[in-house]
Amino acid sequence: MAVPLTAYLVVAALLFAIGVYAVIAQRSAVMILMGIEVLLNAIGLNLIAFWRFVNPGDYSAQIFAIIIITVGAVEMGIGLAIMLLLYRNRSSVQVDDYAELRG
Amino acid sequence: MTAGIQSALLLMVPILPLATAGGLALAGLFARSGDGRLRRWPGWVALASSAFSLGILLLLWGREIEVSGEWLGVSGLAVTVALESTELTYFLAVLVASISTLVILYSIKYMETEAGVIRFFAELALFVGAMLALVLAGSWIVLFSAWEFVGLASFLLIGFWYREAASRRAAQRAFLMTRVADMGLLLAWLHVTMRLHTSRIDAFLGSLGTPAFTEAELLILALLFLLAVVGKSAQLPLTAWLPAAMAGPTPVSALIHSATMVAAGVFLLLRLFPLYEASPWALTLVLWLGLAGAVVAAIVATGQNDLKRLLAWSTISQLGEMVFAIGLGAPLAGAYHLATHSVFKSTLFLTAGAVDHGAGTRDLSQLGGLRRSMPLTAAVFGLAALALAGVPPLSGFWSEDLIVAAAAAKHPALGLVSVGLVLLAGLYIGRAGVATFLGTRRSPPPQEGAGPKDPGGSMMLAMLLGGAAAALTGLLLHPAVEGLLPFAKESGAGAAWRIAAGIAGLVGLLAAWLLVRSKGTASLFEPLPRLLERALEAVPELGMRTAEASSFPLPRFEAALDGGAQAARGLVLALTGGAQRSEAFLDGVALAGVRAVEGVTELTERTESRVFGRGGDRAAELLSLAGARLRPAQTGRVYLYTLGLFLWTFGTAVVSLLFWR
Amino acid sequence: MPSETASCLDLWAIYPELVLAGLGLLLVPVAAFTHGRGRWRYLPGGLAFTGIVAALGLTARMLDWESQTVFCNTYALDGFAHVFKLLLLSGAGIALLAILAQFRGHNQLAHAPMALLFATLGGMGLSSALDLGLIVLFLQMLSLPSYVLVTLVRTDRASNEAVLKYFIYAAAALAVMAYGLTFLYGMTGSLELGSIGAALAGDGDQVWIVLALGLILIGYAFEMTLVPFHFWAPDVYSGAPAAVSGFVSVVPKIAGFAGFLRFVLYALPDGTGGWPMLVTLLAALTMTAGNLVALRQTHLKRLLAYSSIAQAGYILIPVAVAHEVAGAMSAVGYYLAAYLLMNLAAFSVASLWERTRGTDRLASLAGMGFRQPLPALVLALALLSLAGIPPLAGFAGKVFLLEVGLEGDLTWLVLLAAANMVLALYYYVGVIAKLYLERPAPNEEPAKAGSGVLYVATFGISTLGTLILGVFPSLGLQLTDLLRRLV
Amino acid sequence: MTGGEILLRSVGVLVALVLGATLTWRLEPRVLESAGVTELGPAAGTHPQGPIGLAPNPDVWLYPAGPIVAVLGVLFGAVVIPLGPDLVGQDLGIGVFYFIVVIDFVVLGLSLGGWGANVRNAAEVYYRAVAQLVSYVVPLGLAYIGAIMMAGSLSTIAIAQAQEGLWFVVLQPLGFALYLVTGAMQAYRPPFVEPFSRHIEHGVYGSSAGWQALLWRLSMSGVLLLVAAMGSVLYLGGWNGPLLPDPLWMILKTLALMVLMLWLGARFRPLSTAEMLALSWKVLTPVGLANVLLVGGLILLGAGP
Amino acid sequence: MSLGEMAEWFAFLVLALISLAGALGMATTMSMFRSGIFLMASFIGVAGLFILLSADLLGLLQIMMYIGGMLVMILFMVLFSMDPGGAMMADMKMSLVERFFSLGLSSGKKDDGGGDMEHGGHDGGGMEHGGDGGDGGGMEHGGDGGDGGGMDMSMTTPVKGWAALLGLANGALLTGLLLLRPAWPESTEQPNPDSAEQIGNLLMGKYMMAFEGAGLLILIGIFGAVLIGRTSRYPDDRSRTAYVTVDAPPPEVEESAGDVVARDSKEGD
Amino acid sequence: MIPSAYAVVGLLSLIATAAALLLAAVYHPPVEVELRDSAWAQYRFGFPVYALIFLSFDMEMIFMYPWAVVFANLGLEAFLDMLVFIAILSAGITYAWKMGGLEWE
Repeated sequence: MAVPLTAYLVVAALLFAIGVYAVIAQRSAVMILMGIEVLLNAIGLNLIAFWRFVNPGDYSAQIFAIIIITVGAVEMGIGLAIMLLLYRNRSSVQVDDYAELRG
Repeated sequence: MTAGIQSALLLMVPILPLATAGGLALAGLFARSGDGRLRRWPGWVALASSAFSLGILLLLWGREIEVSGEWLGVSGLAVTVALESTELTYFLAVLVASISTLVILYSIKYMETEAGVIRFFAELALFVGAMLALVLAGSWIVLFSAWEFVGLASFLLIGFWYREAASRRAAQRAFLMTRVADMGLLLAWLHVTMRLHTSRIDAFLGSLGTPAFTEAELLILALLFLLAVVGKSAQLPLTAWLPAAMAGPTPVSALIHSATMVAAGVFLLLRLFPLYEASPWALTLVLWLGLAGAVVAAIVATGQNDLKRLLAWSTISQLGEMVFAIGLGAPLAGAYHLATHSVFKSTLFLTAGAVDHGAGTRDLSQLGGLRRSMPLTAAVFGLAALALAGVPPLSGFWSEDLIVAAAAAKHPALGLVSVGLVLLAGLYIGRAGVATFLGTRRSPPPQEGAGPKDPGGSMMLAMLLGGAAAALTGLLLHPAVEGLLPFAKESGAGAAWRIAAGIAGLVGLLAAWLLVRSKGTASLFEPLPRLLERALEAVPELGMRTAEASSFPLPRFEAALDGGAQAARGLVLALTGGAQRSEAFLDGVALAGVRAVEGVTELTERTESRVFGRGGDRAAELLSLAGARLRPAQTGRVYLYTLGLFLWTFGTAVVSLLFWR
Repeated sequence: MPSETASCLDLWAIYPELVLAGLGLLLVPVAAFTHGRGRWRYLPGGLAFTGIVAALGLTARMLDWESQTVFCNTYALDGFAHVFKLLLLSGAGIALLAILAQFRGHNQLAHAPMALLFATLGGMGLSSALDLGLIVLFLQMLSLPSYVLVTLVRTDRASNEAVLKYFIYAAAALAVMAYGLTFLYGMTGSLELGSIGAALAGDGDQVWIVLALGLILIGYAFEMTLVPFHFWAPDVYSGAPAAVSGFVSVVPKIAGFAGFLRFVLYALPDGTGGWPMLVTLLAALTMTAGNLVALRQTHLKRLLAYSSIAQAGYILIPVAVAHEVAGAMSAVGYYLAAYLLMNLAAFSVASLWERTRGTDRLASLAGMGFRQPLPALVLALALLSLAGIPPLAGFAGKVFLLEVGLEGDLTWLVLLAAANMVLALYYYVGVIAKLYLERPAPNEEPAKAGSGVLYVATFGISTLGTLILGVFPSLGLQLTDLLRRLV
Repeated sequence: MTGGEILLRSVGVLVALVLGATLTWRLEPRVLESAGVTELGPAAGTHPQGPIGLAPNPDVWLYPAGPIVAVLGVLFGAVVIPLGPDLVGQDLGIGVFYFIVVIDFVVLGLSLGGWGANVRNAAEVYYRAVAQLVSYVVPLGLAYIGAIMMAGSLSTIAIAQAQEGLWFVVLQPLGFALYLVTGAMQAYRPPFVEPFSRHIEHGVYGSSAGWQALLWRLSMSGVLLLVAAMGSVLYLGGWNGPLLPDPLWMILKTLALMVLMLWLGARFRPLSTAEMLALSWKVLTPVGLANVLLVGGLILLGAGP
Repeated sequence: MSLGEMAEWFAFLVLALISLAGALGMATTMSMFRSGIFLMASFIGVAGLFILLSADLLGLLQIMMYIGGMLVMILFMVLFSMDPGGAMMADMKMSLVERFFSLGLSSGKKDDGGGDMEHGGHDGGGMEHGGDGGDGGGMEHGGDGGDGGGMDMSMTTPVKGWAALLGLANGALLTGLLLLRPAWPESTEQPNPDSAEQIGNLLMGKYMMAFEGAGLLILIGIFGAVLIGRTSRYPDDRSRTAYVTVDAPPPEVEESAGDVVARDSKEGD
Repeated sequence: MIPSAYAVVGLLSLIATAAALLLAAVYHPPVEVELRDSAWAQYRFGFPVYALIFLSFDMEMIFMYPWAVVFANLGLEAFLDMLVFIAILSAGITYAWKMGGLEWE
């Protein structure tokens, strides 16, 4: 393996950072959901990189990665359903339109 | 009587009223109030339960009984539930039971026109049961639970007239302020239990001689317990709730705020006296705390115009005296005074209630001349007042005598102060009595035709019993008291002190009579009483408002200095000009008073507007201000929530760098 | 270590979970068929309740089983797991009754039970899972159905907002947590908590352990509603239907504690990474902030939300010393049991109020003690228990917590907790005073007819439980003492 | 593998695809027209059409990317189609899975090109193509799974080899039928031609010209070819057959399957998107699940290799 | 460095670039559609990295999941967004990154001037899209003079600056730690090439629980999505007949009787 | 080795695509152009619930591939697993169907 583990981890860390930005800075709930998917993606990359370099004999990490992808998919399904409901009720999925509960 | 029957009987003592409370509460769910014929039965039921408890206690005279069972025992920790009837606890239980019986008897008549009688008596019975459990408690867990229940019942009772805002506020305040102090008790007993792995109180007392606890630990424990005492017995600085609690019905005041609940603090001190003996620092603190409380409250009492508030401050003062006595190392005197005070003070409250009922007001400036229309009430009041003033041979004399003796033995100055306290007691109670019953009526009766008259029925009966007790307890008990209580008798002081104490009360009464005759019901030591009262009420907010408070003294000092100068001028004039100039002297004194009052008025106004104007409970206000500062953090904007979340991740990463090595 | 063979299929070990899963699976089509069909809508609820009771029975039967791991070391079968499962199941059962009561006659009545079942299943899994993958899976299984429950009233503005916030916050928290978990894997090459702990205890790299701990904590702290990860909780609790808030405030929180304890005790044994200190700080922060903010609330559900945040702070005291004080675990368990009962009692009263009055404003509670004595009594008892007044369960629970704290030398935290308990009394007593010491609004219509048998059952179970647990704590303690049995 | 060999193979794949696509392009309209179909679908690209519609502001990144991505998908897919035991672009261990994944690039391409064009008719393609994706992926996957279960492998070569004795179509007629229907969906062939409907001016065709149009046609013909080829690998035994050489068998089967699909599709009126979705979720998916069960049962009983 | 290693580095760099640029593009472009496509690109890039790490099944699985997922997600984004193509936003002032990822988007006004869509509120290019400084403010789009269209069109929250800062800080710190303090015990073992079978065996064996649990999780997903997302009888539907735009918001959803529990409106205080 | 196999695939396809592009680039037929309105706007589509359950189903399918590979080796145990799995899938479909999720809006 010519490319070291650290290189992959750095890519994952940068993905994570971008996800952080998207989750906080995006106004539309769908975009926030995308940001969360980026975060999950960073996790997957981290996992697979560790798997390949630390313990490639045991495929358990790939199961973990599959679980992460599943989590992402299901979150996407439920999240979009929630947003659809919100949109049907209030014609908006901008998160700052939903700030009545506070204090 | 076998041991089993004895235990069962002892258990019955607190359980009987508690069960009655439960039954009445259930009945209250179904019975609707307003049925005239059935109005009185709850009272009789409650009376019966209380009387039964008293009867059982009397049946158990002179027996040391203990009931205990393991509540839970896990991982080396044995938490037991225990009741025990030893000398001290038996003595107090009898006291509590008898006063309760008296007060319930009184309430049957007193409350007959009120709505919600069932609720009232259920709460009263709950209180009595909890109080009995409290004094009989043999383990911390029972003690604490009963302690809390007493607080809860008093919360309900003070708030009985829940439709009045003052009542509600007073109830909440009483509960909360006493509960603040309870935390001291909780922490202390938790610590003890954790250390000894048992929750028996006598195990703790027994361990005091052993090295189970270090000296510092003992001091901390003593202070924690003292915190509980201060809260429950309304000692400095947590006095504010007691006068406010007078918003409740009079029997409640009589029961809770004179004889029983507030005495629980003193009881705790007595129960744990060995701890304080083992921790001299704490004992000294107890002494000074009690003394300060007694003096301050007595002074405040002289300025009160509301009869019940006056009695409330008097109670604080008397409790202070008890604490003082214990601080002196004379628990016998304290305990004795606790007993006599319970009797005469509850009698005083009962008569105050009768006055309120009869005359429709408790304001001293509107009362007067009631001796003609309410002769029996006046007589009972007089008897109890004389007892309070320590006039021999009434009950108060015997116990106050002991206190004075103990104080004098400690230091003559302390003796003087305690004599002064008796004097003050005579002064304020005399003022109250004179203003209420002597002279002429200052304001017309509320309704034509229905002038004030002595109450009838159970109220009168209870008052008469109380009066008799107030007169006789001391006399009857005095020979037996040393046998009844587990404390050694203190070395007596000289006869001079005893005589001084006996005379001081009379002097106070006389002075009060003279003063009321000449000046009416004007407050005596103004501005001091009102100032002190305000200050004490402000205590919970002291920390927050120190800065503001620091600006207060200025105008007051100016005014007082100004008035003082006038007085001095008058004095000089009086001394030089003879009798005819004495008028000018009095003018000067009056002017000084006026100036001081002006200053204080300004001060209190500012205090009112700045400190109390916000309404609500002060301490809660202070804390909820902090809450209000925190609330904006909950912005409702989800992007800020996630921002916070990721700030944490960043923070974690930064913190992890600290572990770099 | 057994390898990937058929021996991993230890189905006997998960009968309670199987019952719930099977029932949930069955209920999904059943709910669809009973949707909008009058009385048939009760069928899923009834089945689910039966299932929960059956699972309770099955779990109780396992209590004295030997501690062991099943499914090739990925799933623990020990006292810790059993006790937490019992707690979760009882919480779910009571909450189910409350939800059914609140949604009586509502179409969603048919669908709520299985969401609840699945969430409970997630919680149960979390209390047993020993594998990082399973932990993430079960955490998600806990959250997803909760979203569904929160938005049961689909057209409600507050519910909509609540579910949006809940979703975003939960998803972000889970993602961050999983990111942290990957580093644990990277450091040890294993997904099993036990081997991670073994590898980290000796010479783990402190920097990465601390970093991973900080990230992982978020996922659990979010479920436990610890400050500063509590932001979602007040909004969600006040936006969701009250009965659902009761569920969300109990089951995920208990599961969070179960998961967190299992995680730190296994993967970071003996306080590796300094988690006890971190937990101590969070405890102080949580109880103080929760109580302070609760003082200023004007709505019952929101007040209860902050109160439950503060309660989580108290429970953290024994968690912080769980690795060194013997009685800590049973204190956690006991308090959680007490919390479960009293919180559900309070929320189900709020639910009744929401159903009959359509509001949870504190002002609307004035005089409730005279108009509706039973619910008012239940609420008062629950609040007194939360405040720690003897002889209710909350009192005994607090005693154990403080005692454990003292034993673990966390005196300052215990003092702070005591101060907080006093502080908390202000708002609890404020509500009780409203119930009993204030007159009802003058022009208020009389209360609607009886609260219904489901509500009475909810009230009865939770209140009696609070009383019994408080008066006879040894019953609870004997059970929660089993928490110390870890594989 | 040397660079030369890779080059050779790539040329091979390209040539095979272009030839096949051209053949398809010629063949398809005739089959359809002979069956009397009016909605030609992607085959409409062979007919002259009116002026193309362009927006003033297409997305300059996405619009041209569309056909390239689609062609890329087809080329990626073509790599794993075996013409013989050794005659394959590259045998990946998980070839079938790879194929089903990369063919989705065609949908992606359609979406990019359609949306990027910023014209009503083209943008509509995006919605319809996604609806088609939503319809076919699950039942198509289920149809694949039947064959995978029997072969016990995801490799195209292994699957074809597993059918040396008996073609899977015999054991799994239900699966084969499922494949025929879902394959037509995947290839946008009748009766599932909504994304290329006349009402929207043949979708992306109506807004692309020049090299883009050419690539669209290449990819759309290629996708039909690949679907048919994969069908013959999965169910018709791939290159297996008596007498004739392997590649010829494969080509014959592919063409036959293609004609069969087109001919069958021509029997039905074009389905609307709604009908297609309902068909897929209410009929095909349950059938697919039943098929998986059936195949599982068969394997347990010892059928298959 | 051998040819193989160079190829590996090359592939890694290209794929990493795709992943990162895709993610960045997702977060910054003005076009909702592009946003989804960029994210898909990012996922495909990461999938490529997976394959480079020998986890081919997982990589392909990721591609399959996210092509479908993202295309569907874009459907919803287009539904929810005022300006899914980014044509209007493209005229706003943007930061450098945003401008780069929004290249080639325009409203097309300069060409035809035939004002097909009039969106009020932007007079003379006064719209400013976000401030890229750390001030966290500057979200005034269109001012208050807009008529109906004067609503806040911004795609980002007021804390965008902080978000960028925080993202950068997080990324930098993590990167630094990863570079300077590797704590990973690397092994030289080679993975088994038949990943499908390995994963299948694990799923059937050790991770049975995860397998069925994930199945249940997905069932919850379906159940929740249907329960939350289902319609309650739209009065009618225009999307088939008028197949392009629906400017007005969809009509209020009527819930069936008894579907509403009365609630009070929360007043914030 | 897995990466190298895919490297071959990638190279193959890229070369082929490049060739295809080159081929196409020389193709320049005459074009008639009509200018249309911009089409980017909010758009309501008729299959939101289909799309949502598709997301979940897609994931479910992914679990089936590795399972299908090992099915023949494991036999009955795998069959039971699959039964459970198919039950889960069917429950999902039934639910969606009965609840009106499988309808065009």
